[in-house]
Order: sequence, then C-alpha cells, then structure tokens
Amino acid sequence: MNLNSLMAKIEALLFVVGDDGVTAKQLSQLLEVDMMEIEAALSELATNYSENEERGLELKTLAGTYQLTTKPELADTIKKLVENPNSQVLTTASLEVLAIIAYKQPITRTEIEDLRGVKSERPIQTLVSRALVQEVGRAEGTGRAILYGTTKEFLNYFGLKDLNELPPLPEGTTVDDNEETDLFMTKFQEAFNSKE
Amino acid sequence: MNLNSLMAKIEALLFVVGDDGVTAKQLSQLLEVDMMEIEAALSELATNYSENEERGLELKTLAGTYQLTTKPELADTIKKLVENPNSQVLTTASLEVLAIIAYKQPITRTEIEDLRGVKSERPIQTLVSRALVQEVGRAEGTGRAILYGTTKEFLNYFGLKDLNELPPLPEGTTVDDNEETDLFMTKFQEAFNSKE
Amino acid sequence: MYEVKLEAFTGPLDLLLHLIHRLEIDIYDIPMAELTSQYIDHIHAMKELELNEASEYLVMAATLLAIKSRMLLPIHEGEMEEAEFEVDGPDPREELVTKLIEYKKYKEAAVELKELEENRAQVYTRPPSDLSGFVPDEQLALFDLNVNVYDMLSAFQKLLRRKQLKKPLSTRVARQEISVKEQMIAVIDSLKLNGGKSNFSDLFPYEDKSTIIVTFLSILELMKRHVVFVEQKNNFEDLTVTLQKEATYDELEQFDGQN
Repeated sequence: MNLNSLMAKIEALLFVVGDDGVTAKQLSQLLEVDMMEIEAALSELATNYSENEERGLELKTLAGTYQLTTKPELADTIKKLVENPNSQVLTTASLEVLAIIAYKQPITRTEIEDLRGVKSERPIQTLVSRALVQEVGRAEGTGRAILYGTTKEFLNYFGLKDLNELPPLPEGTTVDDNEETDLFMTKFQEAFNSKE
Repeated sequence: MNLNSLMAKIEALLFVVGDDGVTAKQLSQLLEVDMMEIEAALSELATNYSENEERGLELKTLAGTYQLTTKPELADTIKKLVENPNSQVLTTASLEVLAIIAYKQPITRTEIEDLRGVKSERPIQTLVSRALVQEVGRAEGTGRAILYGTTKEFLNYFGLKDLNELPPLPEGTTVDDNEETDLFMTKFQEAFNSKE
Repeated sequence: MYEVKLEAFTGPLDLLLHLIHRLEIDIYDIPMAELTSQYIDHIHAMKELELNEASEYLVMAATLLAIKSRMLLPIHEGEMEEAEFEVDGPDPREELVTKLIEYKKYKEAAVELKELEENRAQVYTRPPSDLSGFVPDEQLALFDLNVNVYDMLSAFQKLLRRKQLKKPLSTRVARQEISVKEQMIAVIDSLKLNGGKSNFSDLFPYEDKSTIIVTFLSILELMKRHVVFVEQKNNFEDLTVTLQKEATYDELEQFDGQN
C-alpha cells in the first residue's frame, strides 16, 4: 500500500478509537499490512505532527497502545474549553503508596505499611477506586493477603508506555528487605512493649 | 496571532470537543481572535485536510458548528474495526454500559445514555441476552421506563460473592463539590485552631 | 513555634526525614538526643489533632527513646578496650537508618510520579467515536473472558472523566463574580434569619466552587472583626457560627480597599 494512503487510514482509525487506543499489531491485522510498514507509517505520522507547527495533535504510546493526543503546549488553550480530566490529583500519601506498589509489585498491604511506617488502608482504597491499582493475586501462607499491582489505567494516568518507562527508583542502600523488615519489626515490638 | 499557531489551536480544540463541535464564534471568544482570522484559519485547515492525501480527517460544518470527522472514503477501513471479532470498540461499549448498570443500579436506559452521551440500546440488549443484566422493575412516572440491574450471572462472571465486593468508586466522584467543601472545612479548622 | 503543620506529614518516617533535613543531620550519623527531642516536640504539638495515626507516631517516639537509651548505656572499664576494637559492632541506630533510607527512595519516587501526573494532565485525548451505525444488526458483541471487575471499574473511570469534558463552556464563562463584602452581608443576613446562630456547613448552600471560596473568606473576615464567633464543641463536629454584633454597612464598606 502506498505510504500516504496508509497514513490516512491510520490517522482515521486513531481518531475513531480515541482514548481506547490501538496497538501496531491490531493496525496490521485490520489493514492487512505487515508490521514493518505499519511501524514506518506510524513513525512518519509522529514526525508529521511534531514538525508541523500548524498541527495541534501528537502521537503518543499510552499503556501499550497508540493514541492521538493534543500537544502539551496547547494545554492552556484547551483548559479554557474543557475541564481537565485529571483534575482530581492524588494526595501525597496516595502517591507514596502508589510508588511503592509500582516498584515492588506484587505487594501486600502489610508490606506497604511496614515500609511507610503508617497505616495505608485508605490510600490503597482510593487507588483501587481510581482504577490505578488492583488485586493481582493472593500471597502464600496463612491469611492469603491480597497482592496489589498497577493497572493499565496507571500507565495511562502517568503517560507511560509500559512499566519499563517508570523512572528508575532513586538509589539507596540496597538491603534484603524482608529479612531486614522482619528483624526491625521484632526489635520495634520489643522496644514498644518494654515501654508499657 | 500567527496563522500556523492558530490552526494548531483550532485543530486541538476540534479534536477534544468531538461530536459536539464548536462554532466559529465560540472559537473567536475562546482564542480572543476576531472572526475574520478564525474563518481564515478554518478554511486553511479544511484545505489542508482535503488536499493532503496522507490525512485521514476532514473538517465538517453542520449548522454553523465545526467538527472533525474521518474522510468518507475511509468508511470501509473503519467498518473493519467494528467487524473484527476482537474489536475493542464494541467491547468498550458493552463494558461501559455494564459498569454503569453495576454501579448505578437500578437505572433506566435514558439515564445510561445521558451518562454516556451515546445511544446504548444495542449494548444493553447484548448484556440482557448474555444474562448479565436484567429488568429489575419500572421507574415511577410517565412511561414507566424499564429499570436495569445486574444478575446472579454477573456476580458469577466476575467471581463476586455479592455486590458489596465490587471495588468502591472514589468518594466524591458523583459530587465533586462536596469534596471541595470538605477541603475547605479542613482548611477552615486549621485556620480556626491557629487563632486560638 | 513550629511553622510546619503536622498534617503535612504522611507518617512518622516522613516527619523524621523532614527533621533530619531541617536540622542538616547526617543520616548515617544521627544525633539521637537531638532528633528524639525535636520529634517529641512535634508530637506534642500534634496531640490536639487526635489523628488516626497518632499511635504510630507514638510507637516511633518509643523506638527513638529506646535507641537513644541504648546509646547512652555506660561502657564499663573492662569493656572499653573491646568496644574500641569492635568497630563493626551493631549500632543501635542501624535498623532505623535502613528503614529511613528505604522509605526515602519511595518518597522520592512519589515526587517523580507527581511530575508525570502533571505532564500527563497537559495532553488531552478524545473518547472513542460512536460506531453503532456500522454494526450489523445480528452482531451482538461482548467483551472477552479475560475481562475482570477492575476493567469494568476502569471503564467507569474513563466515563467519569469524559463527562467532565462535556461540561459546556457557558458554565465557566460569564459567571457573576461575587465580592467578599457582598458575601459578608449575605452571611450576616442568613445568621439573622436563623436567630443569630447557624451550623457552619449550612452557610454553604452553594454549588459552585468560587462562591464557596468567597463565602469561606467572608466568614474568616467576619471572625477577624469579631462580628461572628465560631466554635466547635467536639472534634469532628460541625462548627457553630454565632452572630455577636451587627456590623454596620459602613464598617463592611471598609473592606473594599482590600478586595
């Protein structure tokens, strides 16, 4: 297929799927064109958008799918017309819990609380209800605690293609977490009890 | 304003407003540019779309309202999106309707359509035929519209014991203003306490 | 005494990191006496708030005291030599330091997420088009079997966001701006109607945020001028606003300069 006509078709499809997005593979199946050609057309489209200053759109990969979005520098203009969909920003506590889940998933609530030194039920509930984290399984052993992980919506919300795009975790002293935490908790309990 | 940058802004705005469209007058007010310039930019945009065969979009005027749509000659391509058995488009529609019914039951079709901004008869039918939702009563008042709710099969399908097991919605999603008031109450109490 | 509001902290570790930063302490060589006393001072300032997390802050205080006392244990003559050589001996602070450093990583990661959140909020998407016109009548499509309850929740979330996008332009433009002065009068009138007394929340029958803000500011201003008196009987109960004296319009007029 001619590149121009392929680009037109892809643009139309991207427009129609909106924030559902579409993968290169789906495009390849739909248009019956091999992946190489699809990738080439997508990259050409992306260049077109970014290089032409009369274009207001850009091509982004969000949560593994290609989507059209408006250019970030036009945010002020659009803000005047529509409400910001991400206007309910997350609190510091929720972001903290989310960071722990994102980097340590799958992880239980108790593990999160050990790390933060504070109860975390409410932030977790907020994150679940905002579809940013979800139950991804159950821990072994007694209690079979819920294991939490991030969702596709998490990637979408933070504008990430996939989890590998998360900024690297800031450096710190690396320790064997579990062992260290257990030891700490024991000492902690001792210290606490001795006060009573 | 520079024509290119005006075109980019208009394209982004048209993209975001979707089927609602926007009038030249609204654009003029929003962008603080006189009508002449707006008309010129719109006509330039329309020419761009129609003359560049790598573009899949076109500018349509309906009763003075401008909106972006896909080019008519690409209808076949878009049709494929719907005909594809794994089509996400349809998945999204029925899942969305199911989500609304699950969280807002009992609810009428009209209420669902108000929420989605789109006709929803077909997805509802699909869900009823799959026994995931059912008629649970009739609304009061004229018309006595059918009220929909979820079924046992729904719980079964998602592995839920009962509806209380649905992940909760964020607090204040339905009434943003309450949350805002709470915030002010908190701030107020801070200010109040610090006065003492 | 302390400019920092305790509600600003997400937990005891957060508070400790803040103190370490403010006191310019080397995290690997924490002066326990200083940190502990500062920490406890902060806890004291907090006692009125009756936060859920209070117990966690107290547990940390106990831990700090325990570490501090272990470090103060007198070294006996005989052990002195041993202690000098035993460079690798366990430092009572070690566990705390490890925990703080580990926590700090995620705290910093949270800051980066915040930035991503802000950047993402700069770009806008559009909802999928309505393609029902293309669907052949006989075709009834359903999601595949991998769909779970969280996917459904996501669908709902997307929908909620979309609805915000649809709010018409007109609700946000040409809104009549209400001044603090006007709202002060409205608050007084409303109090008079209710026998000079009202619940704080009843003074906010408004839907839109800017009116709520202006009302809030006007009550603060009335408090400052001792026109109203605000009290709270118990924590978490609603505040009661009582009219103390009637402000004259002349008096309210003075507010114009600052408005």
